[in-house]
Amino acid sequence: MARIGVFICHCGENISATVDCAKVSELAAGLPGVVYSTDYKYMCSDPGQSKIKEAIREHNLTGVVVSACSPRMHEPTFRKACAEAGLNPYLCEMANIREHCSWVHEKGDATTQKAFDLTRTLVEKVKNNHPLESIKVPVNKTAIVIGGGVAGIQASLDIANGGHQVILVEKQPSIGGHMSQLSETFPTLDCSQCILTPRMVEVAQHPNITLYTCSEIESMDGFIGNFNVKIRKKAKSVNEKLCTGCGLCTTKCPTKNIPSEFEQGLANRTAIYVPFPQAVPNKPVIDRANCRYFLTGKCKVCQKLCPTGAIDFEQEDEIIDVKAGAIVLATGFEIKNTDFFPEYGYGKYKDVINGLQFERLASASGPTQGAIRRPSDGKTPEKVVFIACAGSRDPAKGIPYCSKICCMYTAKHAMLYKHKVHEGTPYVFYMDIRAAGKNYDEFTRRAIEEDGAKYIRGRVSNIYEKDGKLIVRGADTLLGGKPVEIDADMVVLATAAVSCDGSESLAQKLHVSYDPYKFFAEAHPKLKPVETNTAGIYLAGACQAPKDIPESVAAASGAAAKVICLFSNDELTREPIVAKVNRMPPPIFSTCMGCEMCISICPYQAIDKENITNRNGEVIKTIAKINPGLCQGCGTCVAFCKSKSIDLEGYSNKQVYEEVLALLNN
Amino acid sequence: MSKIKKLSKESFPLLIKKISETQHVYGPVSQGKRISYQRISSADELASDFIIPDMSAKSFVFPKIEKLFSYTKNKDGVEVQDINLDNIPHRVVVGIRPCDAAGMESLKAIFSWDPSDPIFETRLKRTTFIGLACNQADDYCFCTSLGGSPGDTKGSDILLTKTDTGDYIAEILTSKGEKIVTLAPDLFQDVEGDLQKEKFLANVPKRFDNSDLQNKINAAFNTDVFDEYAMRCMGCSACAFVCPICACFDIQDETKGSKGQRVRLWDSCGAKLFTLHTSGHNPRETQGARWRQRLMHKFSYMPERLEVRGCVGCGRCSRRCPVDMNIAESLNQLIIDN
Amino acid sequence: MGAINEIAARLLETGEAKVVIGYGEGSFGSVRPAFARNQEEAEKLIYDKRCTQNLAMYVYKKEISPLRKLAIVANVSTLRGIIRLASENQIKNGDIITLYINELGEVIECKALSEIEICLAEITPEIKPEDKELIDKLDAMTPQERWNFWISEMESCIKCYACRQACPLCYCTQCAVEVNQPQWIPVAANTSGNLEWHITRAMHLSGRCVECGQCGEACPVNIPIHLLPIKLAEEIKNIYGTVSGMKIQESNTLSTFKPDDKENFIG
Amino acid sequence: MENDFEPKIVAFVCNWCTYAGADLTGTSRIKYSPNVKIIRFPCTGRIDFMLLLKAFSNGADGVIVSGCHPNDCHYTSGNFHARRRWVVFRTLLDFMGIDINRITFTWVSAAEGAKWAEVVNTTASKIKELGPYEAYRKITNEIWES
Repeated sequence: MARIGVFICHCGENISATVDCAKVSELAAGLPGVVYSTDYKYMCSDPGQSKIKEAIREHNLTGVVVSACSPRMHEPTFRKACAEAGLNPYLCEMANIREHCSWVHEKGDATTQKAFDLTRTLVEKVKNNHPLESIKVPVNKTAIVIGGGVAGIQASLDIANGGHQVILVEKQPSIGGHMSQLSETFPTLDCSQCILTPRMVEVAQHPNITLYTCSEIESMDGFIGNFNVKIRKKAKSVNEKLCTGCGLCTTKCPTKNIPSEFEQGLANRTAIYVPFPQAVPNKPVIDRANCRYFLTGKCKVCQKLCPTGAIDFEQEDEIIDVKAGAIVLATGFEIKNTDFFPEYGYGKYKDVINGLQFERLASASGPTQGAIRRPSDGKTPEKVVFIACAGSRDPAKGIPYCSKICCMYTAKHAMLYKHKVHEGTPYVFYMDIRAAGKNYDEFTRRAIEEDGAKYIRGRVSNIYEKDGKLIVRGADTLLGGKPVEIDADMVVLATAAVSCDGSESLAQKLHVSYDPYKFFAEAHPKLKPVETNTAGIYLAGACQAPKDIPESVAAASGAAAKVICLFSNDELTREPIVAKVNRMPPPIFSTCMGCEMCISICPYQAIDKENITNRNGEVIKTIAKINPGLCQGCGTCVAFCKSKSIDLEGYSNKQVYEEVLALLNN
Repeated sequence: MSKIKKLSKESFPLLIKKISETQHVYGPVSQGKRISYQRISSADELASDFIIPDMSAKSFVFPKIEKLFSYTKNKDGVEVQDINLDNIPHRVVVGIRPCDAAGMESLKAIFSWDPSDPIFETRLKRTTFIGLACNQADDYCFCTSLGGSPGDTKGSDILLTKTDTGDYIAEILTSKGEKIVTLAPDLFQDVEGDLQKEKFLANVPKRFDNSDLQNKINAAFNTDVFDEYAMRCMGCSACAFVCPICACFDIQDETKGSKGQRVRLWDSCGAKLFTLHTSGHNPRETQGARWRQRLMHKFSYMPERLEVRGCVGCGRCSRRCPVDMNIAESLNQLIIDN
Repeated sequence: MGAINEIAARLLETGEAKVVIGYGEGSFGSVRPAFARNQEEAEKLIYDKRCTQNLAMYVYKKEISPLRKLAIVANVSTLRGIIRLASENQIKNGDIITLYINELGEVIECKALSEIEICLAEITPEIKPEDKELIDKLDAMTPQERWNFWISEMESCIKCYACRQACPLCYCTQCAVEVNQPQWIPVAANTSGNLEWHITRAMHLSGRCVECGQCGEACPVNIPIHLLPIKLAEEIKNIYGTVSGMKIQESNTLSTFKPDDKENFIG
Repeated sequence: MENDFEPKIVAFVCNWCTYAGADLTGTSRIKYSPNVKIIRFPCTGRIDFMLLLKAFSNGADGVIVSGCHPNDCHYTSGNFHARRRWVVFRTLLDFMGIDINRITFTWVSAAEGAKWAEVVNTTASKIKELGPYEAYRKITNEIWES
């Protein structure tokens, strides 16, 4: 039999000014199951809490209802007080008679009656509460960071420096990402590689970091604190342990005409190659798709030359099983190629390049050693047109969003060009200049005012070749849409930043949600920007949305901080407000029919299948199973389940049902 | 006490009118695709040209929801309010079929079995049945196979038989029937000689020979004849609920705030929940066992204990069965097999 | 209709099926579900225009499902029932051989569920004209008239659950109406309890109903109860473009969503 | 009589947006009709359509269902699922002649304290105008009156 205590708070005069608290207390005392009822000036004060504690002990209460302010305010206070008096904290409920009653209604019987109705409703609820224990989940203190660009590097270093193991998984043969391709960075114009490579080396040498390159995630299961991940380490055909990185193989490889990915196709590489001189690890890999031996069965030049016998043509992909407590996604972005733009020549004009190609042209370590020469004939261009928003902010191209980095890097490109080609003229077509950031606006102004970049506000309708020139036709909207035509030597498209190829399938493997553009989705756009909906999986950098370097690094450190917070405990403690699938004795076992529709409804991928087997291990029935580590307690599955086989702790069917009845029947 | 009178076709509506002045009158009413016993205020509302109403007349004495008592929960416990039998209304049912009326005898046997049920008794006592003999029948009708007939007087207080002129032969069978006559004695004309009621009755051929039915049914208990039924019967309760005799019930509490009432509701041995134990064990595990129970109860257990059968051969269960579980066919098969 | 008997006989003979669920002659010119477990019973199977009943609910019936592998004689609604059951994991590939009889009377033997999908790919499901007519009639009524119509029907409901038992998708071991903690739906067959039951059933079928109308067919008191799930199926088709019981991998309309789903009443 | 009628209205709201929004109404001291009483749920996805039926069968004259705006769900998609559920449910109720004017579906965020007051007041005055839900009460009371 329930023994409920009801405590009506006056909240000074906040409640008692419009609600007759003594009356509510008196009415509550008359409710079946209520053995104690009182009112007091400040229930949340120490003496108020003591009243509750004393009543729990004295009247042997099995449930407590505090009618006071919003539970969003003081539920933890009163639950703690109950716990201190030996009552399970989840046997305490609050009726909100302040925000939802005394403050919003005039003084009178109706207001007092409503306060009582709300109290009665919670009394009926609490009669159906039962003790709950918070959920403890052990935490494996290894983090997996996916993606070795600047965000992945930063996150790995932060976590590793926090004293935890990190497994860094990179798809390419080297870490470094796009930042390693950049020439100089805005708004400081410091050399990108100069600031990045020390970090890359630090990763390679860090005792807490294990680096897997040429590797991808094969599959993932488990949940926060307890992920099981399979990593596919692709065959490099080079034994990393034996290889000293002397580079002899790469110089002698007979296949030398493969467009270099790192150089954005502006230079070639060999079939056995190191992507760039500062690569980490600085050991070559064989590109099997282009290797003469793999194509024809003959060659093996590298093997013959290798002084340590590191070349291994038989090497196979390796599947590595790792366990981790957290995952940081830092897979970055890609930019659209020039062939995406029919109006700009579908990529057929060699001198129409994208921003990343310009970075390589401007880079001291690039194919031209930093001299700006156009790809077609190597001439120094006299007029260069930069087109911002190539694809971005263009719903017709399916990319309605702003790529965010282009305004800044286009200004930087104009500047770098002007610095290198003093007599040249940079033109910039733009829609708006978005230079919000520390020293950003100053930077773009410098490009215009000091370096003489000619900014034209308008879009370029098309580009065509005429007499060795690229005719760029556009309009200047600031001059009422006056047509503009520029005979350029080179055109640089600030093509849209898009999500990486394969991010959708990775998101599905990791059960992370993604937006319509296949960027990974954060758990909350404001308050959980580095978390995903899957607890224990975090986001760093431009895999979430286009980001510049400082933002990527900040997000990476944010994600790392989340991981370190998680790892600071041996166990996770979670609110036990989770859904459960019922279980009952044979022959029914559970009323769950295994229709699995709850699996698709769960926003957290917290529901899986479970086989019920007999003693011989034969499957009798397959039902849904909710992982309390993943369940966040939204209850969507509970309301959906047709057979009422799922219930939610804290908001059970019985509880909410009794609440509705109690609210309406006095 | 049976008295034969004549009720002309013009008098019949007047009689209904007369009765409705003092009592609620019910009769078969057509409602879309459905014919059911409804409250009427004039004879015009009565359906014509049909075999049998979709639902039997049992709800007049054994309604689908019967309040047994009500209660109020308060701080100190529960206060019980007994049902006031005085509130049970006096009613007249016009046009009840002889099979439905005959079913009342079986129901009475069930509810009067130790201990007798006062609510049922009162309802029965206060309901007057003016039967209407069947002048048409269909293939599902098999009253004659179980000793009934389209002109059976059992259970009726007055039985009307419509003649070819549209006038009625009225058999006044009980004192309740007499009371109806006294309401409008002028409408009932005296008759002379034999009116040859049988001439106006439907022809319901015998479907099987019911001699020794009980033993034959008992003999079938452990045979595999029920296997096919087990597969086909889908386990709804339609047969039981349309049956004029099925009287299994469920007791439930309906609550609303601090108020509650205990109600008796129709239930069915064909439903799997009927015998399901809390443990999950079900002594009547399969639908075959449940169908067997239905037959056994009607044709073996009831005759044994109550000396009445649980079936009058109205054929409703078979007409209404979504999967054509035909009771007459089953009986016939059991009789032939055993 | 020789073919169906021959195929049934062969499946039983070879042991590919332990029982063939089909149709047989019923009482007085009607047809009834029939179960062929041997040659003799196989001979009695029939198939003709009268065989409109959806037999899919027999597939999971406790007295039958242990006999898997099963074979089932199927019209279009049975096919859709089977596919939907498969999409809800109530049937696995290999549990059942489906003998689909197409419009030309040809028997198409589907051993894999994917073969049923192929048969269904050629079919555009349509609701019966009389159902459409009644739905249109109800839609044209005022809410008050609709209420009067349905309440008069609900008063007649006796909660025999024939609608549920006949439904190919009401396979739950414990129906929501049988849950008594809390007692969501009154056990009593009173009007509001009946209304709640039928609303609940229609909601539970929404996005799943294969529009066979079996619930209405089964009703012993002739309530056109099938109009509720069918009306919702039509609405769901209009709003979300989904039709259930056509593909095994189809997603369930009410447990999935699109961020830009439209509605016009949430302020 | 009409003026004296005080409707019973139950509000089913999610904890994170509308409950918090109603808290803000309180903190902002915006007055509204006391006829509406709130029941708190974690998410609109948790709100079982059967609870709405229970509200009507227990004498509610009106119902409010409110949660986070689309894309704002604390649980990301509970309200999206709820939205489909209500689309279908509302269609069904309307088809059965249940007065859908008595159900207000709305999104109220934690910042929309004023909107909550407006929703409550609009609903309360609408229900007052519609009067008690006698039609539903009649069918629920029959079992209690016999």
